[in-house]
Parts: sequence; C-alpha cells; structure tokens
Amino acid sequence: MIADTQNFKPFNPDPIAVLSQSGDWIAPFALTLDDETLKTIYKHMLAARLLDERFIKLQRSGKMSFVAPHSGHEAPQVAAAHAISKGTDWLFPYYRDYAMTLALGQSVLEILAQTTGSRLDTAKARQMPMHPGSKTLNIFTGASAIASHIPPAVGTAISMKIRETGQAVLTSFGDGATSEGDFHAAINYAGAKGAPIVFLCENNRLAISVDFNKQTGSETIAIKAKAYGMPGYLVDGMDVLACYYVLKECVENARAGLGPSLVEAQVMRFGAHSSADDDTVYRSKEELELMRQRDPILRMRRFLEKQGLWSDKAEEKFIKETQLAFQTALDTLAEAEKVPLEWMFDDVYAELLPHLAQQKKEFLG
Amino acid sequence: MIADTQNFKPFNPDPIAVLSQSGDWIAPFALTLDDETLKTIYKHMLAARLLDERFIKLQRSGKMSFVAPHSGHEAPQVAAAHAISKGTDWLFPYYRDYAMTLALGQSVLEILAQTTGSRLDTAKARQMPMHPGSKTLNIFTGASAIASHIPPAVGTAISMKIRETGQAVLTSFGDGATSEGDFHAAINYAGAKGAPIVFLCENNRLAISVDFNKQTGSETIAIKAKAYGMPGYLVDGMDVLACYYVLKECVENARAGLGPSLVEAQVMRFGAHSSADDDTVYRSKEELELMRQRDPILRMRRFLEKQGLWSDKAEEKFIKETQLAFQTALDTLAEAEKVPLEWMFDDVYAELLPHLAQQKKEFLG
Amino acid sequence: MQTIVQTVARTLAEEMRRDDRVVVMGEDVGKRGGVFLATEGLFDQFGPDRVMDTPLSEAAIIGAAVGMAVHGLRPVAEIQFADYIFPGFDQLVSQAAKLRYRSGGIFHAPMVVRMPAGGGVKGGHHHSQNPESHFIHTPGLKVVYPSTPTDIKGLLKTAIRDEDPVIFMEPKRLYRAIKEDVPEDIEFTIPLGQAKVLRQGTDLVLISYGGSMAETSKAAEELAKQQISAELIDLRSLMPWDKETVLKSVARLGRVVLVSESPHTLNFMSEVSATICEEILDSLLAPPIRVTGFDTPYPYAQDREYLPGPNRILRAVQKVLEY
Amino acid sequence: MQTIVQTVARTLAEEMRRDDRVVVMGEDVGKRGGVFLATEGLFDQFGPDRVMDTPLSEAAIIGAAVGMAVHGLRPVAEIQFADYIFPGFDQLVSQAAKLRYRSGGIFHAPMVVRMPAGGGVKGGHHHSQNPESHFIHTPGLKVVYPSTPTDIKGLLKTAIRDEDPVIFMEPKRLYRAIKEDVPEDIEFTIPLGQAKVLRQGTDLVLISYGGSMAETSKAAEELAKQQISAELIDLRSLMPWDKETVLKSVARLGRVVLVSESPHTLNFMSEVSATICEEILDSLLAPPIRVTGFDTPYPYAQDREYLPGPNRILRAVQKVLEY
Ligand SMILES: Cc1ncc(C[n+]2csc(CCOP(=O)(O)OP(=O)(O)O)c2C)c(N)n1
Ligand SMILES: Cc1ncc(C[n+]2csc(CCOP(=O)(O)OP(=O)(O)O)c2C)c(N)n1
Ligand SMILES: [Mg+2]
Ligand SMILES: [Mg+2]
Repeated sequence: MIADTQNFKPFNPDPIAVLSQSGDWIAPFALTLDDETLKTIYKHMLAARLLDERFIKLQRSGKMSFVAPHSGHEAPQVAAAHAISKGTDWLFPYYRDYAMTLALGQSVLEILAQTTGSRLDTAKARQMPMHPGSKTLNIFTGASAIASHIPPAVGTAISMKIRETGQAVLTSFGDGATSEGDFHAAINYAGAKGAPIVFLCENNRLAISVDFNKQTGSETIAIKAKAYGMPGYLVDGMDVLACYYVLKECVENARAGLGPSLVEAQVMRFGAHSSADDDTVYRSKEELELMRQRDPILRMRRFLEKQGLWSDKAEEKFIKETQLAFQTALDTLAEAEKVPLEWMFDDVYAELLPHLAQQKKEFLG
Repeated sequence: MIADTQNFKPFNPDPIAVLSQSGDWIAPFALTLDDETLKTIYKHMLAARLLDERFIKLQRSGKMSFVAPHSGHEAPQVAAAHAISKGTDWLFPYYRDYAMTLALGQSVLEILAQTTGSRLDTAKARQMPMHPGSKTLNIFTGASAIASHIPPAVGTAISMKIRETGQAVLTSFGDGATSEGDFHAAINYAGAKGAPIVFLCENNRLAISVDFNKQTGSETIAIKAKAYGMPGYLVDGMDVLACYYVLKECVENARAGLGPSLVEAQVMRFGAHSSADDDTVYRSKEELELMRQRDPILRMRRFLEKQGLWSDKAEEKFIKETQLAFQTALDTLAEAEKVPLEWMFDDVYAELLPHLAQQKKEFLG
Repeated sequence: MQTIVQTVARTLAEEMRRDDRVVVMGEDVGKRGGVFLATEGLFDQFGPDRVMDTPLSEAAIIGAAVGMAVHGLRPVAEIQFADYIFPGFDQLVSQAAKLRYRSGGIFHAPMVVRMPAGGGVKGGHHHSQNPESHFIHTPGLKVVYPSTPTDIKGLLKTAIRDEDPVIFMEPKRLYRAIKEDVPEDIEFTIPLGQAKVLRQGTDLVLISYGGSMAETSKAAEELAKQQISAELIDLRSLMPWDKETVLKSVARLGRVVLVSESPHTLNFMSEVSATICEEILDSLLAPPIRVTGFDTPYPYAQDREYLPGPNRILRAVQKVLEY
Repeated sequence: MQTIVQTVARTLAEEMRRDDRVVVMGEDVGKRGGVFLATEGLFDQFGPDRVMDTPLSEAAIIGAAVGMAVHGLRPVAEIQFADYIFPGFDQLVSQAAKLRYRSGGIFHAPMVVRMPAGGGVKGGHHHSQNPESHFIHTPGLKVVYPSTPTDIKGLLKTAIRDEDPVIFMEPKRLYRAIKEDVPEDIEFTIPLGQAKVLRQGTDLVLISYGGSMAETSKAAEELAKQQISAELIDLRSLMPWDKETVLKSVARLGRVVLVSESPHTLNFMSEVSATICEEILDSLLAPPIRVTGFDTPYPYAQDREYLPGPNRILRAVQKVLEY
C-alpha cells in the first residue's frame, strides 16, 4: 500500500512534509489513502482538539485537578494511532498523548473517567489525570516519571521479537525526555537488539520552560538515531499525512524485521505546559500567534476542502456530535458513585499481603 | 605547536593513525614533538606495561585482592596524560587507567599503596584496588559504578566554564560505559553547555564478556557524538602518537571555548577483564595472538628505533630501573603499619556525627 | 510575613549575595523561577551562570553538582519533585554520599539538593512521595525536612554552608499554607541535628517533621481542648537526628506517638521507635505507636486519606493513653 | 550436595524447562555464565533468545524486564552486584513496583531481579552493600534473601512463579561456603513470608537473614557451648516478613538480638524491632538489640570488621541476658 513511499531518506536536514501550508499535495509520490480514512484522520484531530478544550474547561471548573494540553501536537499523535495495528501492536504513550489514544479508539468515557478520577476509571483512579492505559487496546499505563516508560516499551518489543509475534511497539515522548538516562538506555538496547519498535519524539522545543538549545547540543532529535545505529527521520509535525506516511513506514519496517527507528515530529505547544504553568513568563504572545497559524488541523482541513471532502457544514455537524458525546460521557460520570476508600489497599500485589490487610482493617475500622 | 594538526576530521570512518605498524610516520603533517617527549611517551607506556605485569604478580601472590589489567590500553592512556596540562586540568579516569595516572605523574608508591590497600594510601584504603585519585594532580577519585564518574566530570567542566578558569577536563571510560544512562545524561549536558571537556572512550569491544555488537547498534562510539552536537573522532588506539595529537587538539579546543569532543580510541584488551575473570570461556587464543601483534608499545618502539632514539640497551636499562623503583616502593609498603581500625568511622562526614561516634566507641570499646 | 516557598527564594538570594560560589541549578529554575516559584527572581538578579536551567535529567543535575562542588562551587540543585530523585539516585548514593569517604577526605562535595516532597496536593503516585528513608539509610548524606518558614531559612543557610551533601526536603503542601515573620539576620542559621520542642506537655509526646507537622500540631491542639497535654516535637533534621531531645521527652512521659507520612515499613519513625526501645525501654508506659502513610504507592483518589491525619493521630494517642 | 551458586543455576534451568516463558537476562549471563557462574550452562541449553546478554545498563535491564513481563514473558534479570541496582532504581520504583497499582490491576509485572549482595569479599564500597531496606520500603516489591541452597531453590521457584516483581538477594560470601543436599523435586517451593526456626531455644532469640546467618549461627553454636540456649530464626523473606513467627518466639523468651549487616540506621531490623515493641512490649525482658553494619560506606580495609561478626553478636547477647 505504501510501496512508493518506502524511500524516505533518514537524516534529511529538512523536515519531511507532504502537504503545503495551504493544503496542497507536495509529495513526490501519490496519495494512497482513501477518502474515508482521510476524513477519519481529520475527525480524530478535530475531536482531539475539542477534547483538549473540554479538558481545560473541566480543569478550570474543578472537575479535573490537572491538564497538560495537547493542542498543536495532534498530527503525530493521530498519525501514530493510524500507523499501528489497533489491538495488535502496543502503544507506550506519554501524558500529552490524548489525541493518540482517542484516535486509537479509547472511548471518551474511558478517557474522562481517568482524567476526572472517577470510580469508572478502569485504572481505579489511582493516578492523577493524563495517565491513559487500556488492556484491550494494548496501551501501556505509564508513570509520571519522564522517559520511564521507554525501557518497558523496548522490553515489550524484544519479547515480540524473540517470540516472533509479528507485532510492533510505538512509544512517544517529548524532547525533554531525550535527556534522561532512561531514554538512552532503552533506545540503545533496542538498537543493539534490532527490536520492532518506533520511537516518536514530539519535539515542541520546550520542556516546561526550558528551551531546546538548553536541552541538548544536537540540532535535531532525529540525528540522535546515529548513536544507536538506526534511521532517524525529521518530520513536519504539523502535517498529519507526512507524520502518517513516515510512521507507517517505520512500523512496517519494524514488523518486517528491519529494526527500530526514531522519528522526530516538529510540533508546537499551543498551550501552557500544563494547568499548573504560566507560559507568559518565558515566551511571548507573538511567538504563539505565529505558531497558531501553522495549526495542523487547519492545514488538513484545507487539503480536505480542496479534495471536496469537507465543508463548513460537515465541520459544524461533527463538532456538535462530538460535544454531545462528551456531554453524554460526563453525564454518566456524574452519576457514578464515589471511589471506594478501600481501593487504596488493593492491587499493591496480586494478593493482599498480611501487613496491608492489617493496615486496611485498622484504617477502615 | 600543533597548529598544523588542527584539521582532524571528525566522523572519519577510518581510525586516525600517524604511525604504521612498522613504525613509520604516515601522517599528512609533520611530527612536532621533540625527542625527549617522544622517549618519555614511550617510557610511560613501557613502565605502565611493567606495572601491569607487576599488578598481576602481586594479585597472584595475594598482595592485591584484584586487578583489571590495562595492557593493550596504554596508548590512549599515556597520550591523555600528555595531552592535558598536569596539575591544572582535571582527570576523571576509570579503573583500567593506570597508564594514564602513572604518565601524569602519580608515583609508583602512591599507586601501589592504593592497590595493595596500605596505610600509606592517601585515600585511607577505603576502596578496593583500581581506584586511583590524587588531590595534587587533580585526579578525581572514582567509584566502581560504571560511568558514574562522568556526570561529576561534566560538572567540573561547567564550573571551569562559568568561572572562566581556562582549565579543561578529560574523562575516560570503556565501551560498555556508553550504554549507561549516566554517560548519556552527562555528555548531553556537556554538549548543551559547550563545556570544556574531552570524553575519551577506550573501546576494546568487550564489556567483560559482552561483545560490542550486543552493547550498541552503532558501528562506532565516535558517531555517538552526533547525538550531542559535538565532534567525534575515531583513533587507532594502538598508535600512541595518533592518540596524542587528537586528544591534544580536543583539549586545546576545549580550552579555547570550542566545547567538548568525544574521542574513541580503538584498543585491545590483552588480558582477561580482571583477575576475577576467565576470558577463555568467551574468546579464543588465536584472537588474542592476533591482537598482541598490534601491541602499541612495539609500534612506538619501532618508530623510536627508526629515529635512532631507542635501543635494546636503553630498553634493558629502563626496565631495570623501573623494576627497581617498583621494588623500592613495595619495600616501603612492606614496612608500613596496618591500616588503623578506627579509620573505618572517619570521613563519612566532615565531622564525626554523634551516631557514628557512638558506633565507633561501642566497636572499639 | 512570608511563606515557606518565598523564604526559600529569599534565603537563596541572600546566600548567593553572601558567597559567589553559590549557584542554583535544576529544571525550570531559571526564567520560570521553578515550578513552585522557589527560585523566583534569582535569574534576573544573578544571571544564567549562577542560575542554571539544566537538561531534563536528574542524574545530570546531581552528578554535575558533585563535579561543581569538587571544583569549588557550592551548588544548590533543585529536583522538581522529590519523586524524581530516583533517576539521579545512583549519583546521590555512589557519587555524592561516598566521595569524602572513598577519597580519604581529599575530595568532598559540599552541595545541597532541594526538593518539594509530600502528599495532599492531588499529585498521585509521583508528586506526593516522601523518599527520606532512602536518603537517611545512605551513609554520607545529611537530611533535613523543616516545616516552618523560620526553620527553612535557618536550616537552608546551614545546609548551604555545610561541607557535606545535604538533602533539603521541603513540605510542599505547606508551601503557601503558613505565613510568619522570619528573622532578617543574614547570619541566622540553625544547626543540623536539633529538634524543636514546640509545646511542653505532661501526658504524652507527639513527634513528627515536615508536612505532617501540620496534622500533628492540629492533633495536639485538639488534645489540649480535651485537657490532654501533649509535648510536641518537630525533628526538623533527620540525619543527624536529635536523639537526646527525643529520649529526654519520652523518658519523662513514657508515652509517645510518632507521625510521618511516608510508607509504614521502614518509615523513619521505625528507626526512632527502635532507638527509643533500645535505649529507654524501662521508661515506657506504653508501646511507641507509629502513625504513617500506608504501604501502598501514593494513591490519587485517596489523596487525603493516605496521610496520617488528626483523626488517626488521635486514635493512636487514645491507644497510648489507655494502654 | 550443591552450593548456593550451583543451586541458582540448576533452579533456573529447571524453571526454564518447565515454563518456556522464563527468560534470563543481564550483563555477562550468556556465554560467560555470569561473573559468579550463577547462570552457567544456561546459554548452551537454552540459546541466545532465552539467555540474553544485555548492554551495560541496569535501567535497560530492569525496564526491559518490565516490558517483557507485561507482554507475557517471565524474565529473571541479574544485576551483577546488588550495589549496581541504583542506576536502575527508578525503573524498579517507578515502573516495576507501581505498575499493578497504577493500572488498577490491568497490567502487572511478574519478574525476578536476582542480585548477589553482602560484604566480606574484599569488594569495597560497591561489591559489598546490602540495599534491601530500599526495596522493602518500596510498596509493590517483594523481597527475599535466603541463606542456604535449599531455601534458594524453594524461594527462587516461588519467586519465578509469583505474579509480582520479586527482588531475590543472594548472599554472595556464602555462594560457595555451604554445600548441602537439595530436594530434587522440581515442584519444591517455599512460600514467601515464612521464616524458619533453625534451633529451638530457651534463653533468648537470635534473628537474622542472608549472609549474616553464617555469623549468627556461629554465635548460636558458641552460646550453646556456654550452655546458653538461643532460639535461631532465619527470616528468609523480608517483604512480606513473618511477623507471627518472630513475635511468638520473642514473646515466649522476652529477649532478642537482631542481626543484619546493612547500615544501622533504617536497617531492616529497625522495622522488626519497632514492630516487636509496638506489639509485644510487655513480654520484653530486655530491649531488643540490633547488631548491624555501621553507618559508613562499606570499607575495604575493614572488610570483615564492618560485618556484625560472632563477637559483636555475643556481646549483644550478653547485654540482653544481663539486662
Ligand atoms: C523524571 C522526571 N523529572 C521531572 C519531571 C517534571 N516534568 C514533567 S513534564 C516536564 C517537561 C517534559 O518536557 P518534554 O519531554 O519536552 O515533553 P512536553 O511536555 O514538552 O511535551 C518535566 C520536567 C517528571 N515528570 N519526571
Ligand atoms: C553500574 C555497574 N554495573 C556493572 C558493573 C560491573 N562491571 C565492572 S566492569 C564491567 C564492564 C565494563 O566494560 P567497559 O566499560 O567496556 O570497560 P572495559 O572493562 O572493557 O575497559 C562491568 C559490567 C559495574 N562496575 N558498575
Ligand atoms: Mg517538549
Ligand atoms: Mg570495554
């Protein structure tokens, strides 16, 4: 299917793009995605944006304790979800990846149950918001410690390889994460093993307030692949189709036994780092204005409109449907019971160890 | 002084050499070292080899509990000592670096005092053998944990930079060390900061028994410099003059504010990993035989002989002198008193904290 | 009147003015002023060479601080949350803690590692933990965990001027909860290893430190209302810790409740309890009872319930009094 | 008759034959058979996909083991020396220990992390430490530290078959010191959390585990010669630990000496002591005394003196008996 795209060149200094800012196809190969898929990709990005806006509202109204907005990161995230094989491949995302889990098929109810700390959270409301996970979708439940999910991602990929399961792993992380020892230990092991895994860096050139040039001396993240003997691809992270084609190729290469790859998607963080952050302290409004003009959703919409696949009416209708779905989920959550106190003591181990049984008994009386 | 060598090309796929196996000058630039220095470099290598042999004897006779032989690693180690400015620059070596500390001027008595756990050890016999350190020579006393000395090395270099002291740091480590998170965290920070430091990897393609191709997916260590935005040089680690010229250039670049570099010296480990290892389990005698033919000491000796700077007689005389110096040091050590028991409780903190005072009192009665 | 977090920033500024070897480093400590604003204003005052944003690596932060200290600087490193010490834990254990000892004293690392710690801020697993046991069990590290602006000032100054690595834990849920007048003297210091008796009592001793001082004080007040007189001690310093003060009070009253929010097993109060029993067993009128966090990861939904709150403390007090 | 280290290798082989999900990984565990030969022969029997040499990174080893476990394997990872767990400590604390809890049980990591531990082998700072307190204080980890070939077999099998991460500490100075017949049954397992009473006594209780069992047993024999009858307990399992057995013996005899070679402050015996005092204070005829390593980094020159040897144990026993 993507036979004619099999020749993306690694370590290209210019980011790979297939759509111009005005939504024209500029790739040296032909588009291979069908209309439905193109529309779905767009819808996923749009729904994710709406979800992000809803997150922020929920946080401001006290229903979520925390949010790390993903606006500006939708393209690689949605592309990643489409590039892997749902329910077969594994995803090891990070906290900012709700466009990815949503596009992969995580239900809004499940997502909101986690982010609002509800009794309906399949993870039993054990973690703060922004920690997705799903057994059926093979979405690994991460920890907050930056980059700490990457070694487990590599372990899963090694397991796939030695057992020849034909699966692949995709793991994502920010530019800041690449400074951690865990990133290095993990990607180096993957390189040595030729493990079937794709490393996706969503490079927004900020780690909270820390600028990319204080994060590393390299010009790109993609070039770091050289240290691990794998290809590194620089992609325009505001171009969802470019992200898709590159990631798809990497996933298929992984599955075909060609080993791991590192993909750097150059994205822009439209919001503050999180609801606990005030980004006006370290960047200007003008900077942000310029960024917003490169909105990945706008670019894809222009493309779809030029293809005759999308319209204002379609947009309106989809937004309405999506908001309704959010509301329905929130209504369900509003009716849920409180998180049981006794959940605090479960799942530390498979069984309730004696000392925990004692602590539970003493506490609950 | 080395103006005409300022143009070593980083990331050259072939290791940089200036001497042929038979000891001919093959560099595209002229030799700039004077005869005395050339002889000193050779003597340092030879003395280090003799020291290594003595270590092994001392270990076999129970006078040292452990040794990690450095034979085969002499070239980059001696070169490093000559490339830095003694007593001004700082050295953060690893356990296999006795050719380096010896060449920098650490006395045989001081070295043997540490490796035999004597009362005369300036570090109070606190660590097992193979942990050199010197206040006057600015040799940082390392820990056994692989790569853990590299972040402190970078910290020292950053201190030099922000206080503009005009100093530089050289830190060395094995190929295995490059897999640790600490290596990455440290070199990445150095790259981002442009710190005045040279990273020297003595790549013997083995970490105890683990082959280089299981250690990393990259073909060389030098290429890893790309990940950190600094130059990486591949050097023939059996050619002491090549090592010298490259390291010297890197140290001078560091001092000149041009930032850090990574140098990979391709060496060969002639011995087992350590006295606790049996390398016949994982490598063949033939392999070893081939290696020994590339002995860095032989190559330099051939060069010196061709220059008329060395002879069998000179060799004999130097060996005799060196062995005598070893013996004198060992005699001194033999006369030293036992390590005082109460040393166990000192230097945990600047002052003896009350709980330690109590433990000391109870123990010593 | 100033809060704990303001006191941190002001104390750092004072020490940086006093001694130009003092530098501040960490993630977001520069322009951003730290995610809790504990370094607010420093970047503007002292510039990028003395207030350094680092890459996102705790190993790089701790390890580089060691190297800076060895070279003559006095680094004060911030770990953004105590929970994130673990990627840098080897640098702490293998480098910072052991350097003086292993080198026979020829090298040492005078440095401070500051970190906000503790729960009750809806931070879940990784923004709530109290890892002090790990530090205290590591010979070579000093550990303090003050609970008031004044103690923060006095102990932070002492930590910065100390010749050894000091782990400086800050009770983050109290960052803005308490305001008080803080001594203005720039030479105001508090020695490490001195507990503070906050309240003299006649019925039992309550001992705590850090964030849990708030709940423990509340419990003491509640007891006072019930005509029960608790002697209240804030340990402040955990390594070294003030055994003398603790033993004196406990020996006098014979009853003690020990409060600390880190997980129960090998909580620092296990050490305090074991020491009390070893040294003054015969003075005990009741078993020392520990009121602690549970042996679970820090939960999100039960953020408050996990903490040893006043009710759990009062129940323990009752047990100790009725024994 | 087989040694501890031989038993490790043979037990691994048995479990790998029984369950093809079991894989072994670590530095030098392949052709080399491990630096202590604890994986000798496995590479030849099971090949490179089930006996994997890893890069030199403990974070990669622990972290990858988590990912393998999540994907259905049963990894047994070797950390070459317990002292080298620290570069991988965050993976243990943040990933392995908390995965089940944070995911509400939808994911978990059944894995074993083996590591030779303990002093007395002239290994200095970093080949001698006993970091068990760090593991025990981390909710989500199970911890065992057996001291005989038979217990090694039974507990290693249980650990491999357990559904949670188990830290399996091996007393390296006893690796080749003891030989015994080990049950041949491939289904021979020992439950976690059961201590073993090695010797019934009437005068006092001696409790220890791991490498220090050797010195503690020696002390018990010495006491027997002096007509002093010590009840000797090997804890074997530290999380969970067998409170019942300990409390029963101590309540009966009223006197106890606790021996463990890790540093004194927050040594696991602090927990045991605090628990004893909390639960059976009135049965105590003397304070529980801990005989431990010192609060210093592990020294090289005083390699043996650092350890709680028979003499120090006997002195403590005397104190406890004369109290
Ligand atoms: C080990 C660790 N250290 C520090 C933090 C605090 N922290 C949370 S997000 C963040 C910045 C991450 O930046 P990046 O990886 O670039 O991802 P982005 O948020 O930009 O998408 C930091 C420092 C953490 N979560 N974990
Ligand atoms: C953190 C840590 N893990 C494991 C070890 C055990 N160990 C000592 S030397 C060594 C191999 C080092 O190989 P390399 O870095 O290539 O240096 P070389 O010995 O080959 O010179 C290992 C695994 C250690 N010292 N520290
Ligand atoms: Mg970022
Ligand atoms: Mg090597």
